[in-house]
Amino acid sequence: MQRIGVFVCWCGTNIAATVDVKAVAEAARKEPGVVFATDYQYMCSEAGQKLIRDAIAEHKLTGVVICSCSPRMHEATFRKTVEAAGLNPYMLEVANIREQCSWIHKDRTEATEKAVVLARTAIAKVSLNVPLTAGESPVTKRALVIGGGIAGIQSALDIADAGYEVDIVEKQPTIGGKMTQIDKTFPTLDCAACILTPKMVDAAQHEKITIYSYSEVTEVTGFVGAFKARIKRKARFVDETKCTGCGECTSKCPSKKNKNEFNLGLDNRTAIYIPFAQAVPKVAVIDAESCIKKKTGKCGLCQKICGAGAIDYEQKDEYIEREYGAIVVATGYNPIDLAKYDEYAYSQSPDVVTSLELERLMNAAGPTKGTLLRPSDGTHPHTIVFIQCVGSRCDDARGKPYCSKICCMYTAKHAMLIREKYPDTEVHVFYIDVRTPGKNFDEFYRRAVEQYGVDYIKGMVGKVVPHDGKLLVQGSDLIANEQVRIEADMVVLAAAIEPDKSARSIATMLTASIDTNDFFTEAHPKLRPVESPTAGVFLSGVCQGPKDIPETVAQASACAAKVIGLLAKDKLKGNPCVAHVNEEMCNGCSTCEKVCPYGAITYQDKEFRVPGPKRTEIRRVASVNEAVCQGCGACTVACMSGAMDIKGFANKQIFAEVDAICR
Amino acid sequence: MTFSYYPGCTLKTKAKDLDRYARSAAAALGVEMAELPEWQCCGAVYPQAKDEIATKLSAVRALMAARDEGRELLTLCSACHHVIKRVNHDMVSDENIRTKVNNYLKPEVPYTGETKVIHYLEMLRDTVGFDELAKRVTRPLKGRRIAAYYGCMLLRPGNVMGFDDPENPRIMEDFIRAIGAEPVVIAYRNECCGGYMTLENRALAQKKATTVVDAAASAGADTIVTACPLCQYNLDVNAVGERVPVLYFTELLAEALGVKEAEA
Amino acid sequence: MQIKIDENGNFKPTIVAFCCNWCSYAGADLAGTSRLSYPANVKIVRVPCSCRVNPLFILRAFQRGADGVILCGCHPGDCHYTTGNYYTRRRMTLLFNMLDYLGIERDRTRVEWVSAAEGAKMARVMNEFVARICELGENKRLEDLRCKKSLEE
Amino acid sequence: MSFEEKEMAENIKRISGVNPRKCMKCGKCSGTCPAYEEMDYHPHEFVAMVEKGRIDELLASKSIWTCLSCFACVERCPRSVEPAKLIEAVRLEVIRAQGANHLKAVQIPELLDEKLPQQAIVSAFRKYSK
Repeated sequence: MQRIGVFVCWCGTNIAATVDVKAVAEAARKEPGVVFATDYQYMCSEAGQKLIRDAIAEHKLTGVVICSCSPRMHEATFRKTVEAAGLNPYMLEVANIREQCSWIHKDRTEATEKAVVLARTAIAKVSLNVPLTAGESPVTKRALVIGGGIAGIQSALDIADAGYEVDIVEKQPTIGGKMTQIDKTFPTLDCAACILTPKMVDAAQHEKITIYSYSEVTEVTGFVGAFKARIKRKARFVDETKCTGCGECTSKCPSKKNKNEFNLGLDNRTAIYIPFAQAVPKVAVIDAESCIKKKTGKCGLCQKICGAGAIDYEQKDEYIEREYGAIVVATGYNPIDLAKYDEYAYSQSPDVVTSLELERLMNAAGPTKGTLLRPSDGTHPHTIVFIQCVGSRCDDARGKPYCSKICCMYTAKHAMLIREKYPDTEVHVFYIDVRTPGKNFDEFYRRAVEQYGVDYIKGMVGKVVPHDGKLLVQGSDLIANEQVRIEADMVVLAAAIEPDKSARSIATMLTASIDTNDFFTEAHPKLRPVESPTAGVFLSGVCQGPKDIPETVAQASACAAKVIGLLAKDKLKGNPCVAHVNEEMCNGCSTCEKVCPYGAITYQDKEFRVPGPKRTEIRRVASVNEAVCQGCGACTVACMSGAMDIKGFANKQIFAEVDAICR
Repeated sequence: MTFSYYPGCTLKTKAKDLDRYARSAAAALGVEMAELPEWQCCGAVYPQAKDEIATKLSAVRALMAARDEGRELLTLCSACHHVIKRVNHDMVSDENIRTKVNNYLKPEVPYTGETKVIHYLEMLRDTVGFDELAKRVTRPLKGRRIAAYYGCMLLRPGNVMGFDDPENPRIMEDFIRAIGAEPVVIAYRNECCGGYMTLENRALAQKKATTVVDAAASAGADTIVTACPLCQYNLDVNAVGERVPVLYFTELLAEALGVKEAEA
Repeated sequence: MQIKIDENGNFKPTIVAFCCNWCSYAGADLAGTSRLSYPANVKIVRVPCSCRVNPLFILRAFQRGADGVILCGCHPGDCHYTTGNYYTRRRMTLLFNMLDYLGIERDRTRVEWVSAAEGAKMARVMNEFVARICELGENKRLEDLRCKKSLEE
Repeated sequence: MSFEEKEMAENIKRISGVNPRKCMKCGKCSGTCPAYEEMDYHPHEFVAMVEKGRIDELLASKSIWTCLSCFACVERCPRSVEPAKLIEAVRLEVIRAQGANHLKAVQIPELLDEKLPQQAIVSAFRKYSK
């Protein structure tokens, strides 16, 4: 039997004015297990706390009930008090007789009656409390960043600057991501490469950062503070340590007609290639599917020319395993496939391009050296039509239900740049809404209209018909209430963006949740926007939702701050109120594993003693990882055999509370 | 392989060519077309309102007859294909329509959309195969530049018709290639020909038809093929200005298979 | 045993409210700091998440003589544990169907989403709920008098 | 909006199965409509006017006789609103009344030419008469 002490607080007159505190203490004294009950003006004051500590010592109390303000206010205070007196801090319960009693009831009798019941309920619960100890786990002081775009680079730089080791794993041969393909950035119109490439170099030269390019994370186990990741380093058939990036091999390679991914297939590259001049690492890679040597065994030209002896046709995929304290997801996005939107003739005419393709067509390092030319015949386009919301804000199976957020601004940027560079070119933009929240954004869009004379048409294009080398664009002008027809030379589609295809498998690997659109879910949509609900997994950039560059960078740094906060700890103290399985009762059905939002439950085979000649048997039972469990209790209700329970909110404790209220 | 065949009214009167060349070509390809006994007019347009039941019954009768014969239902006219396929989709997906239709018709076995509705072109693509068809062609239409005109009915709505990519179809072009001719992809090949508007507003029908035929002419097509009698009529009769012959695809098929003269 | 009839002869129901720690319990605290009153019959049990509430807890309350049980959690989409309240919603739908089947009036149980900012909503919901339970009168159908007796002894 | 219009708007929504509230007012339906120039009210206006209950104007609209039922608006609507179904439902509101047929059998002979397929006449009857 517990020895319980009850301490009723007056809270000055806050409680004492409406609740007869002496009567509450009197009533509490009659409850089973209660050996001491008293009241005092301010329990939270130093004098009040001393009163509690002294009573614990004097009456050899094993459990304490404080009848006072809300536990959200002072539970932590009183836990420290009882701990100082040598009790386990979880042998304490608070009865909320202020916010949920004295402050809302006017009638003194009624309020006192209720306070008695609340005290009784807390006593009933504390009688069943057991000492709990928060688990501790060590923190590996190294972070893994999945994805080497601007989000991943920024997070990595910030974490590394704080003095922690960071590994960036990027599946492409170079880091930099989508931003490397962008020509200029809104609303300042500075060149993307000029602001990005120095950051890429910073990352490469940072002593705390290791870049694994052309690599993928294939497996993640463990939990916050102690993740273990397996990284596949894909064979690039070039020794990264030897290659100097001179590019001699790429100029001699005879396999020249391969789609250049960096320019989105608008031109060709050789089989051995460096994605672009400022690639990091600046190391060549061989595309085995188009390499003549890899396909036929004959050629070997690059190996002969390479002065550094870096070419190795026999290179194999390698795997490395590393431990990390925190993982940053920065997997980014891609424009959607537009083949399903062929009313805009994307797959029927090379002159219908996506906005990202237009970036390449306008970029000095692009296939046209920065001169805007039609892909079909290399002529200068005189009429260009932009179509917004292609695949965004759709509720059919073809598109995405969300707004892609960045298209309004980059379309204004494209329109403006074209009008500036080629004043003889007519530019029409079909829009449903122009969405420009952001610093200097609406001013930017207005400049496109007012200063550069871009023709914005409110309405959607219904159909683009390629005919006689032209593109016949037919759409709505909702303001004029007419159907407009424009004979265009080029059509640019603002394609919706979607999370990178790897998001789903990486989410599964990390037991981090994603939404129906495959965007990673944040731990709290307002208050914890850069953390995933899975402890130790953080979100950076568009993998969490559509964002422009400034927002991505801001979020990447916020994410880094959270990672640093975690890595700065030597040990992690968990919440002891976590799930706990009674292995004797568990039947191994896996129901709890499926409802757990954190992946905290795994199954293992264990040996149990059984009656009879066999003496023991092996059974599959649930096992809770206390470092990962957040203690929500979903599993306890799902468990059909009643084996799952939550410490501190145990079934029998809640039953006791219910019984005490209804008594 | 044997299909239950639903010809439709127009193929028995004004569009006999569409029908008889289809039959002779099918025979040459070893496909049997067993015409449904006592079929009724499909109604020519799909009744879109949810409370239109009576106007869907004739299509269901055809579907049910094919089911009872244990065969897939082959269609040829675009309009019939459209109506029957969409009514069948209703019978699968709309419980209200399904219940009311079955209550009305009281079949021995209630009909719930089991019949598969196949257009002749789909049969050529999926049952015969265009590669196989190319091998069977005895008189390839070498040097011919043929434009395919799809119209609306075969393609839309794409999620019900499931015929081809509704915005960038290729089945007719593949067909044209299989019979040895050169397909000419033309603008407006999946835009409306004017349809039944020829009765209400001939000027509109003329405008629509002319746009299509002009596109074919300027693309250098020597022939337009279609699968729909109404499209054929509009493009042939209502187009003003430059004219391009408008034929049923089955006629060219029969020609390429060398069975056209035998028929004529 | 609680006296359910006050000196004026009015029915005083016993009401158990389960509130999740992150939203609804804080909402109840806010009702307190805002001095928004609701009847004293309502006694709140704090749980980590609405999904911690086993349907058995609710049945137990009825068995022990509660006249109404209300369960409050974060708004859908706002759950501290991401998906907990979705589980709650599904579980409670099933439980309510069962209570219906047992002949327990549908209105004796209720699920409400109350955020930490909705002190006023908490008070309003509790007022409405208590008023409705008063209309329904005492719950005797599930009450197990044997439990009562043994407890009294 | 009169009581009758409200009733009719409800009926039109019911028999067409179209929820005009799904519309995001992008105008793609009218941008793609091949009969646009022959219409007084255009597909996007049908959606907006049914939502607002402006049915009397639609009943008198010549657009209901001009819609080609080509389903371009249905295919291309990003919000799956299906304006063609709405136009058909308004047309049904008109022709389902006694003696309100838009096309009568006596008119047919003068419209015939020797090549006109049956399909055209049957279609027109289905669209214009009850």
